[in-house]
Amino acid sequence: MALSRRSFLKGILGSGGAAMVGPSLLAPLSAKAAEETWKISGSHWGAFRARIAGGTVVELKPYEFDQTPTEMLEGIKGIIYSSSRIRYPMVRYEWYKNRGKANPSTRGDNRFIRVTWDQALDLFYQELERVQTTYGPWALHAGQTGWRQTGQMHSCNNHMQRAVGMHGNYIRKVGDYSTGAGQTIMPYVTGSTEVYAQGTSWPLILENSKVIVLWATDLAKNLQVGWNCETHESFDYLKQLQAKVADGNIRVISIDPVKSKTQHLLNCEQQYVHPQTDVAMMLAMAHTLYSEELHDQDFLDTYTLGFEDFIPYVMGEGEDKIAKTPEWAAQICGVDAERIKELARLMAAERTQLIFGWGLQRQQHGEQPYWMGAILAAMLGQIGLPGGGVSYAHHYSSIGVPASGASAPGAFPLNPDRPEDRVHQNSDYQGYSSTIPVARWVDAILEPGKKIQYNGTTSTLPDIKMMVFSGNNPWHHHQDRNRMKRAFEKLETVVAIDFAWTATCRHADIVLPACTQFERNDIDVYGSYCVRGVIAMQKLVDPLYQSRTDFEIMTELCRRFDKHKQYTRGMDEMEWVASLYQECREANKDRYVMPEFKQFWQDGIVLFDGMNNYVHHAAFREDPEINPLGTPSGFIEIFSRKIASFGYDDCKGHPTWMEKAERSHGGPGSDKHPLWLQSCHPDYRLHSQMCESKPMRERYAVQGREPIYMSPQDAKQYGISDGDLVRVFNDRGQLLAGAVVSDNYPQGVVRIHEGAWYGPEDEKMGALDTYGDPNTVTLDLGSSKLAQATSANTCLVSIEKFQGTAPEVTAFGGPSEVAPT
Amino acid sequence: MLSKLKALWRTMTRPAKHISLGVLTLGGFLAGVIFWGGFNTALEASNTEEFCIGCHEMRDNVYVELQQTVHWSNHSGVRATCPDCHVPHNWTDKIARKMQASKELWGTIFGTIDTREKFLAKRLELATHEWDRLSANGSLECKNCHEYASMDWDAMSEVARTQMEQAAERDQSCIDCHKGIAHELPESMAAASGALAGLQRQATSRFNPGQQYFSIRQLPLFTDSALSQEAGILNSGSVITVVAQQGDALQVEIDGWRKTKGFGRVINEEFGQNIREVTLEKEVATDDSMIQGFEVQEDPLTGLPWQRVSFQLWMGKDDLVDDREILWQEASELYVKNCSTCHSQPEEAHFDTNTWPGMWAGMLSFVNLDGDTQELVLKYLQKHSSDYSDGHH
Amino acid sequence: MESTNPQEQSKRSEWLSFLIICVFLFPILSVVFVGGYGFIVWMLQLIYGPPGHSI
Amino acid sequence: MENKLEQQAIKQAMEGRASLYWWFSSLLIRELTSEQLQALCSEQGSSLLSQLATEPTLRPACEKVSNELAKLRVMQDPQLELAADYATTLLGDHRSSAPPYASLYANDSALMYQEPHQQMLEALSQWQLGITLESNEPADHFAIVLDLMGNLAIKSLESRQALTAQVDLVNSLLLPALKPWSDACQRHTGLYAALSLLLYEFVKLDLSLLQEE
Repeated sequence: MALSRRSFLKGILGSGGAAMVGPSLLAPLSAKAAEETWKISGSHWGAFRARIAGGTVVELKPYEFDQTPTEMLEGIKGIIYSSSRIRYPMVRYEWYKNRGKANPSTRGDNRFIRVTWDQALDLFYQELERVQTTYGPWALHAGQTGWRQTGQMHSCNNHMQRAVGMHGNYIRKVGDYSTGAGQTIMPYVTGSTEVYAQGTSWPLILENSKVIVLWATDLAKNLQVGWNCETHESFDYLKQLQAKVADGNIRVISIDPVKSKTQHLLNCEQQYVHPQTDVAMMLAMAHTLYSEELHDQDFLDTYTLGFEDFIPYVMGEGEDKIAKTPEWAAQICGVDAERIKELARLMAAERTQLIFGWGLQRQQHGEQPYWMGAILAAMLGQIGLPGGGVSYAHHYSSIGVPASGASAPGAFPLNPDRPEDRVHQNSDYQGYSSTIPVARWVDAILEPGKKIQYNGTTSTLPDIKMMVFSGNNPWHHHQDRNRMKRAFEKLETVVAIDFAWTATCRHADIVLPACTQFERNDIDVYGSYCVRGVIAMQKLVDPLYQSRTDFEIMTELCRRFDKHKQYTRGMDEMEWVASLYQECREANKDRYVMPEFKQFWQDGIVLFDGMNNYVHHAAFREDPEINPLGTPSGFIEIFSRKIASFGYDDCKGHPTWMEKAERSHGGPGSDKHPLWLQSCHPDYRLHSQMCESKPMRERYAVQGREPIYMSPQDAKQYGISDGDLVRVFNDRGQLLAGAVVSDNYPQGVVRIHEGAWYGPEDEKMGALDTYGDPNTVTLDLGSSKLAQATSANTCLVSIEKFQGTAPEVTAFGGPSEVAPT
Repeated sequence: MLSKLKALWRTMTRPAKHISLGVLTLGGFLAGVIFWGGFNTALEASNTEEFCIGCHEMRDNVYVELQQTVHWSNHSGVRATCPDCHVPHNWTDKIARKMQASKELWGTIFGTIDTREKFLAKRLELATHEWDRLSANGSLECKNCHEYASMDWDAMSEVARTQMEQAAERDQSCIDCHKGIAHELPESMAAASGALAGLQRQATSRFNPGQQYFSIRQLPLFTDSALSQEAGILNSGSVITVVAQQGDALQVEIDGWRKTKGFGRVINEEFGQNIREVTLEKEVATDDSMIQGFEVQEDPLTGLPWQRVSFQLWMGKDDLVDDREILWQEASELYVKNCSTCHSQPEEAHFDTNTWPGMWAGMLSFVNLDGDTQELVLKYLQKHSSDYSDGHH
Repeated sequence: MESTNPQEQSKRSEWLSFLIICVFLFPILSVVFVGGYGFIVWMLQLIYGPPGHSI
Repeated sequence: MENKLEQQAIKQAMEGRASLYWWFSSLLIRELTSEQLQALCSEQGSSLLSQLATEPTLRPACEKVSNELAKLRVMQDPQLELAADYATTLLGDHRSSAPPYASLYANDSALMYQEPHQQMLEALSQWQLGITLESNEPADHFAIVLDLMGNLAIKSLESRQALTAQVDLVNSLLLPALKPWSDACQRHTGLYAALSLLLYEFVKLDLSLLQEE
C-alpha cells in the first residue's frame, strides 16, 4: 500500500471529529432474504397485480378479469419511482422567515427548506389558527378538490376536508371543472345531473339502436380511466358495436370536428362541424323535424312542457325573427344544409341513441348544447325507450355496463361527525358566500367582494387569504395561468399536500409529502357504476422517503388541536379498511355472498356476477305521474320558466344560439388568432395524473414536450413539420409544444390535451411554458350566469415554429430558484 | 266426611285446649321458617338458567343465541344468565313476572312455539313484550350491572363515546339502542337497514287523536279499518294526523297538494313543492267521495295548476314517530355519512326543494341506501333546502 | 290400644288441625295470596303499562 | 518492528479514510446542525481543508469549499441560508436540482430505486448492515453508500474481502454516478456544489490509492 501518499489521511478529523460527523445511517442487521411476492391493487387505470422483489415494485400486469387493459398501467412504476416525488416536508424559505407577511410575489420563484414533519404540521396548524382568528372562515378556502388517487379509505379530499373542518369552517366549492355547465343545466331540463347518472345499458343499445350519434364524444379515449378502479368492460361492447357497424346493422355517426379515436376504432362515419357551433346545427335539425312534421307530438304533449314556447324561436317567430333553417345554420356550423336535413330525417326514421361527451359543455354557453340535445331527443320521442333518447355520460367510468346492483364500499367520512367537533364554531362569513362556483375562486382572490350571478342566486366572492390543496393540481386544471399567477401573489398562505412536485406545490408555502396510493392499504369498488366487485388495494411498498398517508398526516394535524380521536374514531388504517368492507358486506348480505374480511384481504378481490340492464328514463316514460323527473314540473322542460325567471342574458328560458367570445372559422377573434385550441381529456393520462411518469411520457412527448396535434394544411401554412417545436400563443400567454401532424385534424383546429404540467421558463408574468400546458393560453371565463363553469374550449391561438434554443423543461422539477437579489 | 270436616273446622276456630300457646306459636314459627325457606328455594330454583332451559323452547332458541354473544362469553368472565335480564329484581315485579310465566307454562303445554318456525313467527311479539318492559323501567336489569356513571369514556372508541355520552345525559334506556344484544333480532327488523332499524326502535306505540305523527318508512294506506283494501303508499318522513283508532288500525287524515295534470295520484306536502307525501292508487285518487278538493292555484315556475286536497285513510300502527326531529337527525347523519364519497357533498341548503330530487337521483348510484332510506333522506334534504333556510322556515 | 277418651280425641284433632294448618293450609294460602298479588300486579301492568323506574 | 509500524500506519490511514467518508456522508444526508456548521467554519474545518488541499487534485475543490465557507461566515443566518442551499441543490427533481441518488445517474429513465439501489441492498445484506429507519432513504443515496464505504474501510483492517468490496463499489456504482451528479450540482452556486466537487475528486483519488496497492 502506498503509504507515503496516504499519510495525509492520518488522523484527519483530529480529536474533535465527532462534531463534524453525524450519527451513523447504518446499523448491524442480520441478513434478511428479500422475498418476492405478488400483490393486487387497483387504480384509475384498472386493477393489476404487482410483483414486489427486494422491497420494490418490479413488474405490473393487468388483473385477469380486465380484457382491455390500458397501456397506462405501464406508467404506474413511473409514478412511484418518479424523481418528481416530494421526499420531505418543505417550506418556502421566504415564507418560513416571514410567515403570512412574506412577500407573495416571490411565490413560485423562491427557495424551499426542508423541515421536520412536526415543524411542518405546527406551521400548518398555526396558519389555520391565525387565519380563523384574525379573519374568519371566509378567508380560508379548503374546498378546491379534484380527482385524487383511488381508494375509499385514503381519499385525500375527504381527509383534508375532515381535518380542516374539525378546526373550523371554510369556503367550499360547488360543481367541478369536468361537467360544471352540464350538471347545472340538466336538473332543470331532465331532472338530474345526467353527467353522473347511470345510462342505458350497452346490450340494449346494441340490440335496439339503429342509429347512434356520438356527439363530440370519444369513448375509446375516455373509457380507459375511471373515477374508481376501472374494469374496462365497456370496451367489450365497443367491440360488438364495431362488428355491428361493419355488418351494417347499426349506423354510427360521429359529429366532431376531429376524427376521434372511437371513430377509428368503430370505423364509423364522421360529420364535421365547426367548433363551438353545435347548437346552431341542432336548432336547424329541430327546424327540419318540425317543419317536416317528423317530431313526435304525442310525446311532447305527454312528457314535456314548454315546446310551444320554444318552437317559435326555431321557426323565426321569436324575438330575433330569425328562422333557424338548415341554410341559416350552414353558414355558422359549416355543415351543408341538405346534410343537416338528412341527419334529422335519419334520426326521426330510426331508433336513435344520442350520446354526448363533456367537452361540448366546457365552453362559453356550454349549457346550451346539452339542453338542445335533450330537446332534439324529446322531439324524436324516444326518451325512455331502449336504444333511444339521449345520454351525456357513456364515455365515463363504465356507465352503460350492466350493473351488479351490489352496494359499493363507503368512504372515509368527509365531514366531522358532529358540528361540536369543530374547534372554531365561527360560521360568520361576513356577507361573503360560503360556497362558490368551482371555477370562480381565482376571480374571488383577484376581486374579493364582487357579486356574481350563479344559478338563480347572487354569490359574493370571499376575500381568500389562505388555501389548502390536497391531491389537487389547479395549476393544471384552472384556465389562464398568468391571471392565476397574479391571483396567487395575493394569497398569504398556500398549503399543498401531494406526492409529486406539481406546479401547485411549487406555488405553495407549505408542501407536505403524501405517499402514493401504492404505499398504503385501501379498498375500492371495482367498476364505479357497474360495481363489478370490491377490490383490496394491498400496499405494495412502504411509504417512500418521509412521505406519509393522508390519514396519518391529518391525524397528526388534528392532534395539534386535540381532535385526533374524533378524527380517527379510534381506528387505525386497517381497522378502517376492514370496517368499510364490513359495512359493504352487511349491505350486500341479501344479494351477494362476500367472505369475511380476512379472507377477502387474502383473496384480494370479490366479484359480483349480476348484470342488470337499465333503460334511462324508462320509469318516467312508463308513468310520468308516479315517476316524475326531478325538474320543477316533473316533466322534461323544453322551456324552463324557472331559468327564464332568473333573467340571464346568457342563459334564457330555452336553448338559444349565442356567439362566443372567441370562435374560429370566421368567428370573433379569428382574424387575430385563427386556430381553435381544443384541450380535451388526454389519451394517455388521467387529467394531469401520470404526466410526471417519464416512461409513459416518452411514448407520446415530442422533443420532451406535450404534443400539439394539427392538420397537414395548418402545418404547411405555418411551416411546421411533424416533430418540430411549436410556440403556441395568444394575448394571454405562450407555450412550447411538439408538433404532431395528422389527418385526423381539420384546418383551423389544434389540440393539446389538458393535464400537461405547467413549467414556465422563468417566473415572469407571461413567461413561456416549457412543457405545453394548454391552460397557459385558455380563457378564464364563466360559461354563463347560470353555471359559471369553465369555458376552456372557448380559446383561439396562433402558432409558429419555435426558433432558437429550446429552454429546458421545468415542469417536473422541484421548486426553482431565481438568483437572490 | 262432611262431619269430619266440620269437626276440623270447629277445632280450628276454637282456642286450643290441649296445646299450649307457647307450643302453638313455636310450631307456627317453625313451620313459617320452614315454609319461607322452602318458598324462597322454590322461587330461586325457578330463577335459574337450568330451570329456564328446562323447556326446549328456551333451550333450542334463545339460549343457543345467547351463547353467541358477549353476555355469554367475554374476557372478563362475567356471564349473564336468563333471570339476570328477564326477571325483575324488585320483589313485587318479580312475583308478577312469575305469575306472568303461567302463560309460558300454557304455551309449553299446548306447544304454541314448539317448532323453530312457530317461534320465529312469534318472535317479534315476544320480543316486543320484553322491550316494552325494559323501556318502561329504564332497562333496570341492564343497569344492575352496567352503570353510566361507571363507564370509562376514554376507553371507548370515538363513535361509542359520542353515542354513550348522549345516552347518559338523558339516562336513556339501554334497550333503546341495544336491541338484539343477547338474542337475534326478529326477522322483519333485521331486514331493515341499520339506519331504519334504529328509528323503528323509537317508534311510538301510543296514539292520541288529533295529534300528528310521522312515518319512518314507506307505509301502506288502506280504505278500510280492516286494512284490506290498499289505497296508496305513505312516503317516508311524511306527516299524518290521527283521527281515530280501531284495534290495530289508525284512521288518519292527510292534507296536501297535487298537480291537476294526470290523475292526481301524487300528493305533495306543500304548494309548488315536489315533496311527496302520498302516492295514491288511481281509483282512490280519482274518487271524489274520498278526496276532498279545495282551491286551485297555478305554480308560476311551471305553469301547472295545483289543488289543495284532504282525505282520510286507514293504516297500521307500526313505524310512526311523534317527533319529526328524530327522523331529521337520523337522515342528516345518513346524508353526512353516506354521501361524502363523490366529487363533493352539497350542503342541504345549496339546492332548492324542487332541485333536490334530481340531484339526489344522480347521487344514489354511489350510496348504500335502501328505498325507504333514500326517500327519508331526500325528504330531509328537501325540507332543509334553500327554500327552508335563510329565515324562510 | 284405641283411645276413646273424648279428651284424648279432641287433643288429637287439635294436633291434627294444627298440623294441617301449619303444613298445608297456611302455606297454600300464602302461595295463593302471593300468587294472587302477583297476578293482580300483572293485570294492573296490562292496564297501566309495564312498571317504570322504581327509584 | 517495521511490520508493526506499517500496520499502525495502515490502521491510521484506514481510520482516516473512514472518517472522511463518514464526514461526507453526514454532509449529504441532512442539513448541517449549528454544531456541525460551527465545527466546519472553525479552525478545525480549516485545518481539515488545508490538509486535504495538500493533494494537488483536491486543491481546487478545497479552495472552492473554503470560499463558500467564507461567504457563509458573513451571512446573517448562515444555518438557514445553508439549509435553503441544501434544499435547492439536493432536494429537488433531477432536472432542476441534483438529488444524491445513484439511480438517477445510472441510466436515462430518471427513475429512483433502480439497479444501484438493488446493488446496494445486496452489499448491505452481505455485510449484515441495514439502513436506520429515521432516514428511510433508498440505499443508493450517496450518504448511505459513503457510510458503507466508511464501514468497509474499518472492516478492511481485518478482511481482505472488505478491501476489494470498496474497489468494486467505487468502480461500479459510486464514481460513475458522482461525476454527473457533481456536474448537475454545478448548476447551482454554494457550499454543496463545492462539496460535490470535492467529494468526486476525493473518491477518484481514493480509488487510485486503493488500486495502487
